[in-house]
Amino acid sequence: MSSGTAISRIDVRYLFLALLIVSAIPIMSPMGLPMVVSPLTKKSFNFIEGLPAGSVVILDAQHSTGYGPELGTQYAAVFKHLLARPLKVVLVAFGAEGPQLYAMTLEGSTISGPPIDPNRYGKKYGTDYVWLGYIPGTVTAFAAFASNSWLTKTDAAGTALEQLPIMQNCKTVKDWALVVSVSGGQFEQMIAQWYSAYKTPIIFGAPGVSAPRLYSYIDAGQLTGMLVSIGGAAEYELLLKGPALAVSLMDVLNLAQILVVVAMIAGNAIHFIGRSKEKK
Amino acid sequence: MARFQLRSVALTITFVLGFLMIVEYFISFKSINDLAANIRDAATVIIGLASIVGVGNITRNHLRNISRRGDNWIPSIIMLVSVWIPLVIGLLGTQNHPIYRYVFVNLFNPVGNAFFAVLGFYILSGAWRAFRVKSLDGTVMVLCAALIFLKNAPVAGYLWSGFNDIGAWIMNVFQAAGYRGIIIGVAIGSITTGLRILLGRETGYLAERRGGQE
Amino acid sequence: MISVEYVLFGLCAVAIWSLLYRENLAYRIAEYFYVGFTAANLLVQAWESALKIAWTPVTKGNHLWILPLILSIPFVLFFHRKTRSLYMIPIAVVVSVGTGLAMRGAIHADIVGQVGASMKSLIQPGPWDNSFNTAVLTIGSFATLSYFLFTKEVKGALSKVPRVGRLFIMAVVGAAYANTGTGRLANYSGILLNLLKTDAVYIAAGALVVIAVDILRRRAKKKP
Amino acid sequence: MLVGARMLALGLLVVCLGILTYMIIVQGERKRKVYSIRRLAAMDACEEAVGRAVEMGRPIHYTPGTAQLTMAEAPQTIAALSILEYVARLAAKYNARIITTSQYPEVYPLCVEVVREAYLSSGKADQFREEDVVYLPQLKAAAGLMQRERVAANFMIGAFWHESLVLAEAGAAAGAINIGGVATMHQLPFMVACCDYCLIGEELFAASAYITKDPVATSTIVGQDYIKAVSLGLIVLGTLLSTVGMPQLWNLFR
Repeated sequence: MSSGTAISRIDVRYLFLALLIVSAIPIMSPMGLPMVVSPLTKKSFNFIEGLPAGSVVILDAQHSTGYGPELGTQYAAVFKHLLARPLKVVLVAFGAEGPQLYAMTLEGSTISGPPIDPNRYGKKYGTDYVWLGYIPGTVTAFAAFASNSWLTKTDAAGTALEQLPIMQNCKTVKDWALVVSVSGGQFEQMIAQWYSAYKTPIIFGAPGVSAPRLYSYIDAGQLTGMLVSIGGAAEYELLLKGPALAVSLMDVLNLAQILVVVAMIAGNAIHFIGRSKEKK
Repeated sequence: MARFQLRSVALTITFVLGFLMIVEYFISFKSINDLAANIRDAATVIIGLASIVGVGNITRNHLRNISRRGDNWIPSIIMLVSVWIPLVIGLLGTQNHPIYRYVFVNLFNPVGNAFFAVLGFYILSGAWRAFRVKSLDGTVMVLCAALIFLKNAPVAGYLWSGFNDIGAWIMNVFQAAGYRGIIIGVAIGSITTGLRILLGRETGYLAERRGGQE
Repeated sequence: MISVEYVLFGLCAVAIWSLLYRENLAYRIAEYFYVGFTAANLLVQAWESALKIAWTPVTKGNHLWILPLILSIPFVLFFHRKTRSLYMIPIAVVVSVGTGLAMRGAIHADIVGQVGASMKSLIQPGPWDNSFNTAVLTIGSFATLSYFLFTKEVKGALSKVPRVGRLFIMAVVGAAYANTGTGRLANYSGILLNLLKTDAVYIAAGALVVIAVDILRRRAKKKP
Repeated sequence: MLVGARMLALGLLVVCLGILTYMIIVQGERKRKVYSIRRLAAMDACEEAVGRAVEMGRPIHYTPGTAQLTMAEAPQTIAALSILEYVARLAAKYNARIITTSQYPEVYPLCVEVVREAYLSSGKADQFREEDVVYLPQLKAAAGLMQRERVAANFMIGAFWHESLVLAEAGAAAGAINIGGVATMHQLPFMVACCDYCLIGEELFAASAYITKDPVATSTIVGQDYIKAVSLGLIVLGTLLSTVGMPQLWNLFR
């Protein structure tokens, strides 16, 4: 698998330049290339659509800024959907960067898209949604938060949970209708702590690296749904009828991935043409 | 020989604690489970404080470089500054000191994320340089890669839905089979090497002197 | 009003990406800062967790927790020739924990879990492809594992099995390369978006000009 | 007191450890039997790579990966350090300069000692340069180091995360021959595709026995093969039983 001679004469930096140009075009002027919504994304969307009014949904920001828009857009898309429906949203973070990600999502950022204003959806803090902040401890925290959802005693701003009407309906895992966790890891542990132990439905927002191993949990019914990488977020934005950051980045990804395939084919072509010339 | 005795002590510790970690997993006996958890916590502390060696190594190498006016002696100054100023601020205050946070969020994170994003370029150059259809092996690799890239590019799936089906089959069946075989192999290798370590038969990491063996 | 944060972001991103053109002073400064700050950050975090995990119990009368702190002293002594070998003791503690975890994880999650997953009935209900896929999974796992037999050469009718196993390995390589590649490209496009759509764009434009000038200068030097 | 759900794993572990201990103590240490191991191209390429570096007058880069020693990937790092010893001896023998980088501070002293011992036992203690064993808390940064030093050979053997592709492509850009070795599944594609030679998965653990031809080490590889044979047998037996409608064995594993 070593580099051939013909191909090594071509400077790989031209390729880098090509990638920059190909991906800069759709950023400057979005093209809106078509896409098909996958059944998996549709399944997650429909599950949330089907939740009865007043159901409590836990939304966990466990990812990190390092994943960039891959997971940031998923978090924003699901948050918007939950706000648009008559649901009670309890926001937590089992990852240390959660507070930063939550703030970025509300204010709008280059990894989560335009700002989200819960007031615009007619949602009131403390009644319809609440932000509990970062709960350290990963696996231990999953278990502890399930048996006692008042673990933090106050919300992130320091208000006692007794004073928040929404928390009266959310005391243990038995009150949860769904957990949505956008995360870069700890998937198996979450399934063990929440699904295996209490049969709570779970939807994951997962990066492309981790998704392949999670499909088997969906087949087994241990996982209700999953958004995969930025494509999952883009499809979700389409289902919400509000294309945002993920959809516009999909243009870039479309072109960039086709460029990679073209490079693969061209690399082979040049290699073999070069070799046949050398033989002559 | 002091070094020899030290090695024996080290190997005894490895044997006892290693087997404790294994046995603990299979029994539920509170005092032993707690002991193992405490040892894991203690190991986290020890491994963290090993950073002292790291900071020492950086400081010594770059001080030496600066005093010799060696290559890169100006960046060496930047290295020392980047280690010691945050270190002093962080140790005297905390990680939440405003200057520390500012540097972390506005310089450290962007550099890290940009470094990570370099992978995007390398995915392209790797595909260009290394994916050859020279043999049957290479052909399988290239086909799988190309078909998955096309599956993940929605526009391809829009043009021909077959890309989605073939891609899904490769992910869920074809590569999953190979994945499983490799995982089992790695697990067996881990157990073997692990046992050699615990029994003191794998001591290369303790820089065992093997004489003139070639 | 230009945002200082985005200009800083632009400087950092451009400095790192400039490595793709060639190694240069800007990249080197960014790299040295990155490495240096990481080293400091690791020690700061380790210090805070050492205080929390070990020192707090000591102050509360649980004196055994002084042990991990004492065991860490050899790291300070590593730079002296006579006391260097003491590092073996803390390393032994650390290695034993990692090795124990590796062995128990390997047997349970990997061997029991994956061998068990390869024992499904070859006749599956539903359309024919269910049975076909199960067969591919089982045969593929078997063939791949047999590729890793090191000491016995497989002979006779079965000699092709490890060869087939290698094909399955190459399928993993290709498919996982692409699947991870998608995520990496998403990440890259996020950074590029930041570079082009914020005030960082001035830095990016400046960098392109510098690189262009550098290319022309090198060309001019080469010609005569 | 025993955890019920983990009994099968315990049983299998006892069988594995039994086979391996027998191979180590009886075959390896008492009988000193040396078994032959199938060819590992990546290990055969080590000498060539070092030779190339000497010819070009450029250094070698070696990194034992980015696993912490408390992690479940620790055995991979330890296996990588054994290979480091071999490569460092080759470097000492042919007077090539070897730069070793390690991401975690607890691995750094191990690298120093392993490389020092290699030079010492080759009778070239005076040529050992401690500053060439570098603590690099962000291993990605070795990309710059390799281009600055224009390395001729790049060894990346151990457990890796996302750095693998950065190192492999940066090595290629510096014109180095890449020799990889990885058992972390998620990085396998990048190492296999982008390296000139690569130890795949379990080969990483067999490599040190392959080079040293030490009786204890080769005997454990045989033991390893016996365990694989048992696993293969279980797969066949379980599948046959399930297919003929007796899924008891399969259920046991679930």
